[in-house]
Amino acid sequence: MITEESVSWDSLLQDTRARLAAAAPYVQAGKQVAAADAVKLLEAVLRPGDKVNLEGDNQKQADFLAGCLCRVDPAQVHDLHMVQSVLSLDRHLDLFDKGIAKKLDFSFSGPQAGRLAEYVRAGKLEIGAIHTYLELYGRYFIDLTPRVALVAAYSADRNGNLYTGANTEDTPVIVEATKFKQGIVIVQVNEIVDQVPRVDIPADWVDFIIQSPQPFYIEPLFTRDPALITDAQILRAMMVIKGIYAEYGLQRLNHGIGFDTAAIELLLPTYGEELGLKGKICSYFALNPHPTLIPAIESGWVRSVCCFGGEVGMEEYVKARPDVFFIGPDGTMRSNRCLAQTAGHYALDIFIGGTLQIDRYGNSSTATATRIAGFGGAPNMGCDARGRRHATSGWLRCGEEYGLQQEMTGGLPRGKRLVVQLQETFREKMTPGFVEELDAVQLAKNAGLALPPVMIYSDDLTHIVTEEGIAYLHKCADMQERMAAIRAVAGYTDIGLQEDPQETAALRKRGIFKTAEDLGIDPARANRSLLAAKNMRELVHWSKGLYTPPARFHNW
Amino acid sequence: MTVEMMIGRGREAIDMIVDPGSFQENRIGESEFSPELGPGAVVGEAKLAGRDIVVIANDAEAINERFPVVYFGVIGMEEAYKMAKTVYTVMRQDAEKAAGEKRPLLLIVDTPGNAPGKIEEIFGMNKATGAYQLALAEARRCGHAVVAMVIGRAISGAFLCHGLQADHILSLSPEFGTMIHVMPLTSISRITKLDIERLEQLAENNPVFAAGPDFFYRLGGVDEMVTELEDMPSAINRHIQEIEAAKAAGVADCTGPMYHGKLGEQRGGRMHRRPVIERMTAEFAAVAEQYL
Amino acid sequence: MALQELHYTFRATEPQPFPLGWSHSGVVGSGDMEVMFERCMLDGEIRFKVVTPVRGFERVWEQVLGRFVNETNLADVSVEINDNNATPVVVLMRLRQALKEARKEAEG
Amino acid sequence: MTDWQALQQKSFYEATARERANGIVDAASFTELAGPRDRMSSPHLPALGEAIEFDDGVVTGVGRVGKHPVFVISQEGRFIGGAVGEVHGAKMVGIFQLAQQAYAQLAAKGADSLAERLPAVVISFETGGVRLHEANAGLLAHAEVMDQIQNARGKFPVIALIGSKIGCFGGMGFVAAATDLIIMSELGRLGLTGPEVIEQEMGREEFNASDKALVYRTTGGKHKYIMRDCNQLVEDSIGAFRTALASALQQPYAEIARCRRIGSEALVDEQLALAELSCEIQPQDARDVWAYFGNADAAAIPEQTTADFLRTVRRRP
Repeated sequence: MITEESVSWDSLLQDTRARLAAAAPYVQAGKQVAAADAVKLLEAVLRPGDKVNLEGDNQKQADFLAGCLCRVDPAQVHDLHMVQSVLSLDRHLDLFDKGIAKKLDFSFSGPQAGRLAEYVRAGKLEIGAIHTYLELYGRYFIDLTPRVALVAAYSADRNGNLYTGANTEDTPVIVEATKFKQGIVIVQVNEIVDQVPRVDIPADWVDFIIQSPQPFYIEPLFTRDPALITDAQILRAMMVIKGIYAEYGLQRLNHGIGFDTAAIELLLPTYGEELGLKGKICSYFALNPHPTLIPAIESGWVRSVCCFGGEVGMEEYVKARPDVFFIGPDGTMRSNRCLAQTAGHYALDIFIGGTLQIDRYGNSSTATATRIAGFGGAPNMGCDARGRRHATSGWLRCGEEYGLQQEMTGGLPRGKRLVVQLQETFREKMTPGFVEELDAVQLAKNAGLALPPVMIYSDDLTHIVTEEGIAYLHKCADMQERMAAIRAVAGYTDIGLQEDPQETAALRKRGIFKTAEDLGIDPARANRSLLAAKNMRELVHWSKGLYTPPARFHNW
Repeated sequence: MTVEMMIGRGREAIDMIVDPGSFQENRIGESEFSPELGPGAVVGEAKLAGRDIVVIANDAEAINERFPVVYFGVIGMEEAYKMAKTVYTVMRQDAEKAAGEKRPLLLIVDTPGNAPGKIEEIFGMNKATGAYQLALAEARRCGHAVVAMVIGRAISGAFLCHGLQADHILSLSPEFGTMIHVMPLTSISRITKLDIERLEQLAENNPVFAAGPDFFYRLGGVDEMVTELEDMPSAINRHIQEIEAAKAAGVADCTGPMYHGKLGEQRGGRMHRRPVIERMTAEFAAVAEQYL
Repeated sequence: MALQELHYTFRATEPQPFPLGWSHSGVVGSGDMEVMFERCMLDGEIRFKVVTPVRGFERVWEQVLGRFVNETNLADVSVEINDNNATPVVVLMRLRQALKEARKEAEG
Repeated sequence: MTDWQALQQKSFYEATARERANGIVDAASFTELAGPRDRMSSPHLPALGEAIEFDDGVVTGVGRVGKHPVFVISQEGRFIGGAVGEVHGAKMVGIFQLAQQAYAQLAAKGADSLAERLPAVVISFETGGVRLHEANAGLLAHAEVMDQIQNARGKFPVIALIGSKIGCFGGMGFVAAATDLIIMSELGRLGLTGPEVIEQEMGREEFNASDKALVYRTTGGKHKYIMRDCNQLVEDSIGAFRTALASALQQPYAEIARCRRIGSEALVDEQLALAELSCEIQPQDARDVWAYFGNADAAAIPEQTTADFLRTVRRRP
């Protein structure tokens, strides 16, 4: 029986108030806490077992707060359940080493993938699930709501209004999920100012601001030095432009990270121009501010770019191109990863990116048996958006070609997102890009995961591009045909060596497999002279001096 | 036989080699160096078996206050220019002397490297070591006998700078802990990712990469191994005489790096150098007319 | 692990001569290779010598070189490759580029 | 070989050693010596399982610039970082010996003809110095090359071209310093100790090797030009290097020899004074030195085009 007294509808709020009261001794003017008191503040507001969001994605990091969290007394604060986008700093894993945290729900762990796998094996860390970004953000509002969020901003005013600028990224979604469920929001800021350039997060959603001794760290993740692009990458890029972009007239795209897509971007003003494709392809992007996109933008190819985050050194360039980027009334860009991922999921005609392994069915993964790499946002774009209801020509055309369309919808018109994987048949040290079974399967066993971490499932994948040519997998009538098409592009890997030449010839006749020659591309032309910019310096020239690459890329 | 490590004892080595009490630091004839300049380089005049010579050595105990990476025998900018200046001073003072009258230069080698600092790179450390080598090569080619005596460490670029431009190179034998190398085998193993045992095994038959005076001996980079400390003065003196005799005979490249190249072949260590040069010479002879 | 030497011999279906007496191209950078073609009487055969640090890919080399012979029908030429971890795509690309350059030089 | 006209346009930085060798001398004048067909690859690398190259990472040969026979050494950074082993080093020495022979033959024909047809050695550096796989032999070869440079003094010029990816470091750093004339592009780097080693010695706070901008400020072409450690700064094309080389060779030998930075007592005195100056300035960064020499906006220098830089720069007096 429920009595009136036993029901409390604001227990979260009560608890929060108690925690805030415990933190009161460390609060100076307004919401400010001195950096020196940050560890004590965390000890005051955290309770064992809390779900804690430590902001950090593949770009910006609340690194100061992460360091402070590592220094709390584990006797007092322990067994935290971390819910965070990305594990990328050493200190993210130090938390588990020290017993401060126990469980992890996350999305991507690139640089820490090896150590993460080790910790799981050693029983130091328990993984809830590996998510895509949107999926994780979704769960912040269902069953992974943070009790405390530790986030980062460029600046705050004395009331606690935050400016997160070009690197807004995950902050709004984390803060909203936390604060609107009575949680506590602690922010590290680079500086405290009289007036922020723009209010990205309103003050009343923020509990504490701490001026960090160093500006928060940002990884220039999307910067690719054109000097490192190889001839083989250029060949694949030529095939993509002619055999996919031009073929389907693709206007709305996302480029995965990597040198293959950088090569495509740098070929638009040269090879693309030569094919007369300007205005016909590549007008709209959901994409970080890739420096390698500068030549295409400057040549008038690109009408709009919606960014998941900022990119170090691109701030001034982006600011000076408000027709192309999303710029606030204050004149600077704001990124919002949740919205950009939504745009990427629903409003694109194609996702294209690289991967580590593709199995004989066409499933792909970046995990290996000893590295839990996670996904990030790629699967949100590298899939067919089943809720999509607007038509574009490339999307419709891909649907028309879809070999199972009749079977699945009775022939009712429906389009299909192009999901393209760029793959080297062999990477460095002759590691094969095509395998019988994904390492992810073994990893799932090793780490006790319910699902093997598959980046893109075979049923979403429409095209594979290797130096051998393009497999138009979606055209296949069944799995047997798909596997044959995969063998045709798999080169001299064990999968590729199982190829039956007659079968391949038949696929070629039906346009399911096309070689560079079939596409009218001379592979001998695939060399670096086709790149619109061959090095970082030329990118700076293209940008009219507005792009200022980070020091580690400033090779002149 | 006395076996004592001589690493870090450059100043003592001077006393062991030259006539007792004859070494006058920082003095070359009427020229004098400030004692503050390049303290890691010890230069001065002395007598060997009664004859005037000039000594250039390393002091492992000196610390150059102005250049934080220069200590423990490291050759910094000041040290290298001081060494070069010493050589030029001797050449200038002896310019009018006949070949056999010119003062010999004795390089006592115990240095772990050239200064690896930021200021050094900004101001061009490469010039400093280069300057000293050019000076030595010039002195050698204009008739001074230049002998290097490795007593401790002769490492990589620092040995190139201070030692390998000599007419003849002597080394204390390995029992003295003498180190001659570019890099210890452990580091080579790490960088080349080759197994250390495999490298050691390969080094038995091929001296081109392993660390130690024996390997340099086989490659012609060391003329003679000195096995007793007491033998150093007589060995050096004997080599000075050999060098002067060879030069007097007027044969080109009878001493110095080019001679050491031939020595390397005679000792079975560097078998590919000569065939390469000969092939190039023959091929050029076939086309020379087009160019000359 | 010493360098490995691999040898392959093929016979083209419609033998074509190599356009020059000899030609060389490429640089042995990481993931790359150089190749030397030398015309010589081999009774209609083409011979390859591959020097490589990589082990365990003998069959892949055979397939890749066989494909090059199939598409070019080269005969009476000896081909030497110094490899440093070039992938099959790079090998084929370099061989094709080398032949193309040689043809261009022969014409020009 | 790619045609010579096209080579002139090509980036020197991106060019292979063979392209540079062919492109820096007059059209179709280059003859390679100990070329790939001679198969003078390293005898030491196979046992170590390291890939070999027919030319052992250096293209050597002879070409013409005007009437001058030019003996060329061009190092290939893609092959083991352009590092010098036994064969590579012997090829360098061989080139100097051929230049000596040519000099002697031309000298025998008389002074006038000699001045007009004076040979030269040109080294296009791209190397980190000694090749560790055959370190001892590589080290000894360095000593020979230094000796050969000294031996060339008073006879014919030795000219350094530096503008390739690896730069010129280690023992080859002082070989370059010992040449008569150094031509660089802003992408060229010249030094002794590589950035990683400096970081290891001094700590990351003092010198962060991954900070490429810092590395370029410390060793790059513009800095070396300000310091007068490089004599000419040119655009990054083979043609620009060739033009600079050709105009240098039109100068009398004495003029070229005046470009040296070391190699005499007077020059050593000058450098010693510079070492003293380094104590006085105590620069935290090369920019401090640029400012000291009168470049008010030192921070802007890296971003300037080569042409703008050459127009406005203040060099060491």
